Amino acid sequence: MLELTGVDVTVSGLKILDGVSMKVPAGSITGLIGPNGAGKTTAFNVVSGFVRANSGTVTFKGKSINHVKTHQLAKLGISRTLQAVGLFPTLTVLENVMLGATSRNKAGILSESLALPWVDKEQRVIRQKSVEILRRFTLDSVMDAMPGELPYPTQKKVALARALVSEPDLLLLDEPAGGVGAEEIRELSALLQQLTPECTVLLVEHHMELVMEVCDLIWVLDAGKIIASGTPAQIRSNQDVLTAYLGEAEVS
Amino acid sequence: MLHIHNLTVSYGQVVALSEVSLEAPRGCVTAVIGANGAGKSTLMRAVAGLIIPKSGQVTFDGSDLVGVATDERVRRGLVLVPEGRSTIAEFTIEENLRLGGLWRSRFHQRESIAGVFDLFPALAKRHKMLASTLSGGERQQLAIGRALMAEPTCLLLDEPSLGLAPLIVQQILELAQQLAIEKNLAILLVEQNAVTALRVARTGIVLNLGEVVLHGPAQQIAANKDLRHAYLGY
Amino acid sequence: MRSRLSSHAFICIGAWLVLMLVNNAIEPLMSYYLALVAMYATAMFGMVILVGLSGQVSLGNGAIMAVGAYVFALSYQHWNAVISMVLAGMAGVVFGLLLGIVGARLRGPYLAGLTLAFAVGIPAIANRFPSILGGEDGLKVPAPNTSIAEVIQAPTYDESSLDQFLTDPSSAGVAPDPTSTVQTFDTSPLDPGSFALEHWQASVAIAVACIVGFVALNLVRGRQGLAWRAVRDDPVAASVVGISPATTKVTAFVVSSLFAALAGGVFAQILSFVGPGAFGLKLSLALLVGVVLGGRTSLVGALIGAVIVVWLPELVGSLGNGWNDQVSNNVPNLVYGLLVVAVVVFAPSGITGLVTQLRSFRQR
Amino acid sequence: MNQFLDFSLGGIANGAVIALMALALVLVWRSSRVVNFAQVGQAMFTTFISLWIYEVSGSWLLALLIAICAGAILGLVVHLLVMKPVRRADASGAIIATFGVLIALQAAAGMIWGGDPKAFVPPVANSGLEFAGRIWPVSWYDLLIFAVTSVLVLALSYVFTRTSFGLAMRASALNPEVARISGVRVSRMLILGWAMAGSVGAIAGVLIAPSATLSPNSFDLLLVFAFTAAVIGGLDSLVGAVAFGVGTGLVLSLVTGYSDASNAPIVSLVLLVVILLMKPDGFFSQSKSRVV
Repeated sequence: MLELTGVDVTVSGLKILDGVSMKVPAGSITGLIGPNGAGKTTAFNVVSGFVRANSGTVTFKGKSINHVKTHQLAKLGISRTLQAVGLFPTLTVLENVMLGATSRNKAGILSESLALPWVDKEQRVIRQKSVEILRRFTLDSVMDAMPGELPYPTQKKVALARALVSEPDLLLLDEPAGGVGAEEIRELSALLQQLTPECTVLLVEHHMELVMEVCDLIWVLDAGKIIASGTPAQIRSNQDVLTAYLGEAEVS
Repeated sequence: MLHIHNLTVSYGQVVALSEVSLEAPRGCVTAVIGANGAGKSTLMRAVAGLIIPKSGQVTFDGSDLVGVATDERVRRGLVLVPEGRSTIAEFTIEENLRLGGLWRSRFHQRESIAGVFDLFPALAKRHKMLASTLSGGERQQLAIGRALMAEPTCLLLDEPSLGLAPLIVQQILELAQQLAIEKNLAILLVEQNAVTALRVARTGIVLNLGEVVLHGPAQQIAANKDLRHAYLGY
Repeated sequence: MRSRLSSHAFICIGAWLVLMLVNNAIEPLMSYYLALVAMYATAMFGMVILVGLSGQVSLGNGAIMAVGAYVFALSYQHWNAVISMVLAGMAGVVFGLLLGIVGARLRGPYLAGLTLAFAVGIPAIANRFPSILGGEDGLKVPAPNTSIAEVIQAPTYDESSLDQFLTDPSSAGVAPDPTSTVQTFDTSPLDPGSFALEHWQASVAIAVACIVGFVALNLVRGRQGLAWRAVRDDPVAASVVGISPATTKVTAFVVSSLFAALAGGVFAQILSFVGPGAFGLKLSLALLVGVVLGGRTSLVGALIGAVIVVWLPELVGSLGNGWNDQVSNNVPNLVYGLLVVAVVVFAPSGITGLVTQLRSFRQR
Repeated sequence: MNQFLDFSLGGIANGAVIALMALALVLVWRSSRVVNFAQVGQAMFTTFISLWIYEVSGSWLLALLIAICAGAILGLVVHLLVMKPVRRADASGAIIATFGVLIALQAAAGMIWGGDPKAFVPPVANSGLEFAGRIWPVSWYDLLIFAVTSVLVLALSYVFTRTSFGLAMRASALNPEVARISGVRVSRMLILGWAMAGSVGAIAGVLIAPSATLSPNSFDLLLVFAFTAAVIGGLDSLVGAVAFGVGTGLVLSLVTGYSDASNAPIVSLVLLVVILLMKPDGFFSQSKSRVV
């Protein structure tokens, strides 16, 4: 589904990613873990077009997406969440989710400016879809609320709903469990398992319980290099990973 | 050292903290744990003077802190390390550190910087580089280092583990314990990561929906299964 | 749910009919004020989109109005008013595109400063080419003469043709075609011959404002409006959901410039003259003041702002009575300045925002 | 060639004043992340006050000192009454408010002193110096402007980069909360920043008045030029503001000399567009746009 081959990223003389090659198989939940500053977020940003690789290739469904701009990815079927939630504060929850389907819009600004009937219809369909997904996330009661009024874990759920409304083929999740409670993490874990295999998931996360539970495959990044990969069981017993990242106490 | 008595904070209609009382003695870590939205950060910000409580008292070193501005609290030795690795990205590491103790004499500043660099050798190596070049864990170290520049007697650590790798979390929390013992600091630690926090703390306080539901020795709380299920979710 | 097309068309045609009736019933002087309000409203609809929704504080729209006005005046020397308005609109789109491509890359204060330079620089161009643009003296825009009279003779008017015009994307997307403004003549109960110039100017201004208002309503209340607000709130998150921040910002410039240029064309007709003096920094500031006072993100706010900008000088002018000219001439600007500061400090969402706040307060 | 030299020297003198005004913009930007478009309005107002003092007392130095104090007070008033209450989150509101202050100040000045341009007498001869057998387009007055500008820039640069006060001020601007929890009195820093900027702007106003005339709107163009200089310099950099202030003066003087004065605003616009297209944050800017 997604493949990075020999990706190098250098920012002001510092090598942040050093020949990173990794694969995200179709239909899997793949985890990317590693210490802070290892380059996880940078790897994510390379895939989503915020950062350009100095060398190496990123391919999605066999096609290179090295030079694709961030806003074009949604159209290709890649959707992502942001670490800082990134909801639009002056838009309602429903409007936020509706914008998630932007890539499905066909109407241009000319037909928009005349509010032609088919534009209207298209918008009603998107609205319907957004309401449905909010209902599925049991968020329909806060549909008209402003994101700022909601507790942080709920905001994260809205952001996830927004990422899913476009029905992506690949979902990039940036620390979905950061700052949310144990209850929500259980919910999240169940949801992720439901998503596959229709939707492939790439997950950056520090919450090891979640990663170990849901991931089919884990890549470990340290100091810009991939140091290990494998199933959760393999990662758990990998000595390099223990010293670089997990620490003895976490495993025991 | 630090006494909080019946502290109540509300945002408009919403009550974020309700009659919270606790104390943080010198020489040990006092951990405040609880799920998200329990009011932990609100507590820290109120103690630091960044938000004004509706009622209740905070006394530090025997004197009441009502009406004392944040910067004055810092000068008296009550220093907050806020959530989210707050450093000034456009400043060099050294400038970030100097900022923490600007009102002190140059001599004292130099001495404290040397002390921080002893504690965090990774920072010393790059003291002329911008803080934006640091990793998350190093930035957290820098934030703690900046707080130490003020020669605090009481340190407020707000979620130092947020977004950090398990290994770094362990190091940072162990450092907090070490600082409390070696420098005889009072450390009030707010954490979501209850397991690790209770491991380094002497006393634990469980906060739920703005109220203290439990107050006791950290080891007891960690051992209490029912409680863990009810409030900490593991 | 009624479709947006029909409800918005209903609002605009209704507003147009009411305003035309009012226009026919009032004194020529009042008609002149009405024309000014409609003209300012046209430009301020664009400011709501640019400043309010897309969050780009621009002082350039006064300069774009100058572009529209000059293009109208030049073209009017050869062709009729309709063609001239279309050309003015097209010029607005081109300049909006240019300004937008530079401006969309900039953060707040940089953009404000760039457009400030634009507002000061563009009118200065008129002085550089006195042979074409008339220098300080400007260009005359003759009152409607035979060429208009011929169009007035066009006998038929029916509402469906307006409707059809509105739904026809080919003609309206680029520049609302003001044919209908001329057609309005036939609905006038007055004999065209006795129709005062001010009434005619007002009917042009009203028609343009209604058409522009229709387009603005569709955009603001549609997905484009959401996209503008999204990019203003958080460009990174916007690009993640598939909205291009750059394109969206430029679009706001283009649309608001189109509106501004059309307003400029109308202004040229109201003044019967185009000169650099009328399009200075003051005009740009007035547009900004208007939308801020009315409410930055609301089209109704733009209407209120337009009324304030036209009426406030008259209203507070009388306050200065009894003082010398030196004082009374400056009273309106002093009030403007202080009002803007007060609104930004105490009611950032302007008069419309204040009204909604009061209403929700009473409901509690 | 001689002509070129003359234009250049004259331009550098004008540029020094633009530089001072740009410096005032940078000071406010550094202390509160706001571009104060009312800065020239404040300067115009204090220059009127200083003209009045000069007419009453006959002392130019006293007039300058009063202008400096008035500038500081006016800066303080604008900060406390207008900018401080504006919500920090409302970035466009802050920009708009500065324009509101500009409009109000110009109207107030018009009410008090009238719209007619007034002449401002320079304290020292403002005619070309004779040296090496020819008259140069540089006067004692121009040299005074140079001296004042250089001293101010050096002093301010020293304060900002070398002293604790400068560090505290920069921290307050970049991240008020972090500054506060580090023991910095942020509100005091803001007040000082606005007052300092007001004073620097007031000096610029008094210095430029003799080479132009003084009326409520006479500094509008100066705002555009000063903004151009400050932005090209990156808004953050004192040295950048001064260097590009002088540069802008030079370019404008050459344009005016070789073609026509009315080209100056157009050239300033073109300059701004070209530079901002190449460098959206100007040169010397510290703050880079952050991703995610």
